[in-house]
Amino acid sequence: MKKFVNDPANFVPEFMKGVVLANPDLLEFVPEFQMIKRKDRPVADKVSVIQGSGSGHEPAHVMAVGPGMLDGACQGAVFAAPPVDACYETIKALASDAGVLVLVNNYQGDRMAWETAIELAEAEDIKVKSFIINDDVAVKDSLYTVGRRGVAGNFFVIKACGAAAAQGKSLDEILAIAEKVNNNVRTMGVALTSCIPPAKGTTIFDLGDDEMEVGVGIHGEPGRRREKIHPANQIVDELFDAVAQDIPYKSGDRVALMVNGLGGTPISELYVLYAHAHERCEQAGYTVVRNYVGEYCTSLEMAGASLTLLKLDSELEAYLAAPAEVAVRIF
Amino acid sequence: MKKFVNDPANFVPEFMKGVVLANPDLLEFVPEFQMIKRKDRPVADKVSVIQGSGSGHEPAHVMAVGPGMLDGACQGAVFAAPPVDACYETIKALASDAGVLVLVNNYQGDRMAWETAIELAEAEDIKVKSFIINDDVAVKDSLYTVGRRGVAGNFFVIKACGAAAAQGKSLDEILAIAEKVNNNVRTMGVALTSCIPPAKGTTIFDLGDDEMEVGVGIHGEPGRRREKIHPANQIVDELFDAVAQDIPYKSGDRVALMVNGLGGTPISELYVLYAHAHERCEQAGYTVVRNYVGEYCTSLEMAGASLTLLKLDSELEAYLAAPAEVAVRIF
Amino acid sequence: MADITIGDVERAVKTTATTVLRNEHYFSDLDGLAGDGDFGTSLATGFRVIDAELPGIDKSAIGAMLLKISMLVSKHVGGSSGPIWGTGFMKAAMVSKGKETVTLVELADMVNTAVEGIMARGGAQLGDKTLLDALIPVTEKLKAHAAAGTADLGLVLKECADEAENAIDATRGLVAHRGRASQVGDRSAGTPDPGIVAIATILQDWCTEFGVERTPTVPELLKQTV
Amino acid sequence: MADITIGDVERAVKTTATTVLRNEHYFSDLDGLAGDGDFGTSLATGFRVIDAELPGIDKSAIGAMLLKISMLVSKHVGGSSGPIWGTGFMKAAMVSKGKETVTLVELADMVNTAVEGIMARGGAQLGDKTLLDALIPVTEKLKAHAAAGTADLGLVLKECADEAENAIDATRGLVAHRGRASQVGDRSAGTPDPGIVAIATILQDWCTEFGVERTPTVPELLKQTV
Ligand SMILES: Nc1ncnc2c1ncn2[C@@H]1O[C@H](COP(=O)(O)OP(=O)(O)O)[C@@H](O)[C@H]1O
Ligand SMILES: Nc1ncnc2c1ncn2[C@@H]1O[C@H](COP(=O)(O)OP(=O)(O)O)[C@@H](O)[C@H]1O
Ligand SMILES: [Mg+2]
Ligand SMILES: [Mg+2]
Ligand SMILES: [Mg+2]
Ligand SMILES: [Mg+2]
Repeated sequence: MKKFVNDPANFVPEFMKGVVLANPDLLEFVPEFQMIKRKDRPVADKVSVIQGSGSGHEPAHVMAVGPGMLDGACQGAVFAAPPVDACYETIKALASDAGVLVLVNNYQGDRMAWETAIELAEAEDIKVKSFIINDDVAVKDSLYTVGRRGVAGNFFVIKACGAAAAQGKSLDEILAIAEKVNNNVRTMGVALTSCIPPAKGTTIFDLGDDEMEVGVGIHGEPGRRREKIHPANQIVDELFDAVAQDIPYKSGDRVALMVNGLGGTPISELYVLYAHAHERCEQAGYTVVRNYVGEYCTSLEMAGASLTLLKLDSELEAYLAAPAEVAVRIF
Repeated sequence: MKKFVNDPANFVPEFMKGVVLANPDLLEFVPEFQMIKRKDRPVADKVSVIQGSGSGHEPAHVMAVGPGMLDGACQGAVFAAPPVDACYETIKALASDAGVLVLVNNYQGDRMAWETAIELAEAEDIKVKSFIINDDVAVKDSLYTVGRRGVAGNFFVIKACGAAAAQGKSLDEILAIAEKVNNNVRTMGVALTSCIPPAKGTTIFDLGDDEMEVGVGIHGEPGRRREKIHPANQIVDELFDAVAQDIPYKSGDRVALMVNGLGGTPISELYVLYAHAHERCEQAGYTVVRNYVGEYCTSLEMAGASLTLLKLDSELEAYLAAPAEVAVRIF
Repeated sequence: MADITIGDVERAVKTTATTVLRNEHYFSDLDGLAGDGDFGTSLATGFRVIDAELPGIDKSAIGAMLLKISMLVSKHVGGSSGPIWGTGFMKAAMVSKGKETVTLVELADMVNTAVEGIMARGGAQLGDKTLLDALIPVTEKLKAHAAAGTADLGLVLKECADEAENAIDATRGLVAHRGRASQVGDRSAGTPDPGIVAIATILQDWCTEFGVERTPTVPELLKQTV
Repeated sequence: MADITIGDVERAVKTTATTVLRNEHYFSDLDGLAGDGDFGTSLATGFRVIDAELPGIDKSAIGAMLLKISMLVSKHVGGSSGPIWGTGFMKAAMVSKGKETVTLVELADMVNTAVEGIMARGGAQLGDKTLLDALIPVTEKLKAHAAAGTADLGLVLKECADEAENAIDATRGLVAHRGRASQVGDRSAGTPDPGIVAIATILQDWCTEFGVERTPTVPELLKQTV
């Protein structure tokens, strides 16, 4: 296991400590519940936007706390939804008169933990609603499953809801924005390697030296199929077609285009993918109004990438353009 | 070779194309010389700050072009200094009455290419000076070698010089700032894995499953020694001691602290390192005024990290705090 | 017919903790086949605390003890397992409130209430390839013995363990319809569900703990290192 | 004594291109031992263009041809090799300006001027473990034959190739003092310098091309696949 870790059991609280030491003015850390929150939130007249999920997807979710983004987030162990108590305490810590919006990625564990926590919070008259994000087109949606997974599209839901909350929108208005983003965002990813959860110490799956997993989940879940590695542009074509045909997007659409690294892929390779994805948008008649190339939702050190398209309207464009700040910065 | 590439020979121009497609308003791409420049530079009364080195270190160097940072940069193949012509054309493209400052990382290839290019430019009466950055403490400086390598400290030199140039400082003033930063910045890195240059198709070196290379170079050059992997905090101690004792920094110093990922290390692990590095600063009596956790100078997909300390004064603090923008963004 | 005492329940909980801690890596590996490889660690994190705190827990009644255990699960167990196991313990606690012993009929009611709570929480049914595919047949077996007034609790335990173990092979070929494994489509077919394996292993270890002879046959139970 | 014609120089350049392209990966692998593994690719990128453009290049004089080659190197070769090889060709071009043939004395002057240019450009000396450790003895040998008026150019070439090949073993144990390899401290000792290997290989291939019999002995030259 080639990792920077001390005791693997302390991996998550240790990196959270680093995040808060790096952002002393902005953030506050509650180790007992593996929660990070803005120091200056909650405030009574603003909706708090929160989230909580397994760790290992950094900068999602706790590193996405900041002005114009999340007000607080808790996390479980690597790839495990947070315990119910952590979710409940996060709601309580960010409770405001305007209400709390919980953005939940569509995994059984996250859903159950938050549902339970919300029941507990509502019993204490806290105003709280939740929204389920499910942008991954890799696995067909079906009545007989938990449904599509929530992956990198989560960033756009947070960004838009965070901007709306900062502008003082109501809980119901922000819920409608979450729904609009989620209805218009689609993602699919591909893995070239597995990752190694520190506590497990071994890979989650094993790919041959010339294989890739198309439609991989951000926890290393199998995707649509395993294939021989293709040239970068062909991989983009496969992801792009799957994503673009899902809604489907139409010529004339204004879109945001994201190429998200899964953790172990260098930024140079992400821009190789971006170049072709951008060309594919142009060929399809979509105008790329905003673009995002980097790491937004990862799977530890997994080599791989996902492609996300979000169809925009003027409201969403404005929310994406609004100022925001997160725990991870360049300058 | 598990990478997103098409023809390896086109890897560098393809990712540069992606960078410029992602920043259409800000940047302009000259494929013939693998150069990227700000569209709105040069201007006559501002010094242009430029750089050019091997590629494979992204976001250094071409992705560091933007307001308050570099005005232009060219790059060679992966890990190879740019050809002389590319350097010469980059100077010419950014030539301004106020002058051009070339920030050169201390590698023989970069130095020779820029020296030759500067001679050619001076013959055409272009006002141009260069400065050599050498912050890597891994290998002892000596009269009998090319000297210390330039690594992640480069970011701070660019940031300070870019800010000074934006404020209209003269070429000599900016040169003095570069020197001040370089005199006060020190770095050392460690690799857990090698990287694979696309054109080579194989690793540059091979480490055992339980080994790390302490003091590695950003091109995979051997470092101080090869050791068994240690717990994260012990690795930080080793890097911190090497860096802190080099100048040496003193209790009461105000510092910028950077934990830089080498490309394949997830951000969560970087924050584990940061947490302990921050504690070490506190124990030593250094106040961490600014911190940087992320990827600033990488080695393709190498798993590893470097630690950089920069001793600040009020002038440098102000330059680091000045607004800036680069080709890679979060929002 | 002998009642089940709070001491029996405590021994069962203690044995469960031992089972979970011993199989931490194995359960995670099983979860890695079609899930995300955290099942063993998530359970072990909670049961490590339960194991440590069990001696000091309020043992005035079975309900009080199980409620405290459910609270420890809610605080320390993440993943789907947190709400599922937390709900299970909490529901069982509600129908054993104030009781120092329970009859087989009451035990069947506790397990049945727990199973109904888990179904309500996660929306899974029999055949969705979750631990309910082990727990539901176990409940049915318990109810049948309770109705028949079976006196030999050892026999009851053995037959419950049989039901749980049978569920491993019976569901192996199914496609998961709930949990993370359901999000990988057909690719969950052919792998055992780790939750079902865990239930079967726990019941097998209860047999050993309570001196009930039983030899497992399914590879997942045989291959465990003790 | 026969002069060296522009045709000879063209053949030598063409052969050099073939050598460099054939050894692209091998030279990079050698550079990976103590350097950064790009030497072969950097040279090959330039010589691929030179190879393609050679037929069309201005061949009115040796100097004009070499100047054009130096320009192609400056445009296409990155790394340290760009300035080093570019300077070498440029300096050799300056002293062969307007000449369609050169004598051995003039050839020795061309090589000597190139070597001095490379030393000025990169600051390396004999013994710093760079390609100069091959080129300087070759130059000395050339000068000696020129002074002695040796008529057998094949013998001169063979002895130059001997000098270059000897440099591989003579410098193997040294610590590099210039180039990237100098930045790894003592760890460059024990590995051959790729630049020296390249010069020795080129001279060996010139021997073959010009029909001079010579058998290499150093492993780096023997192990090359043709
Ligand atoms: N809706 C559900 N109802 C009951 N049991 C479930 C449900 N979803 C999953 N499980 C059980 O939980 C186990 C996985 O637990 P765990 O790994 O903690 O969850 P996660 O999928 O969140 O990582 C599965 O093997 C299955 O038996
Ligand atoms: N200062 C120098 N003078 C002459 N030759 C040099 C010098 N530095 C390096 N070399 C030669 O160049 C070779 C390395 O070339 P290359 O790999 O292109 O350079 P880089 O170190 O920039 O990657 C070395 O093997 C050495 O023979
Ligand atoms: Mg999980
Ligand atoms: Mg190089
Ligand atoms: Mg799981
Ligand atoms: Mg090299």
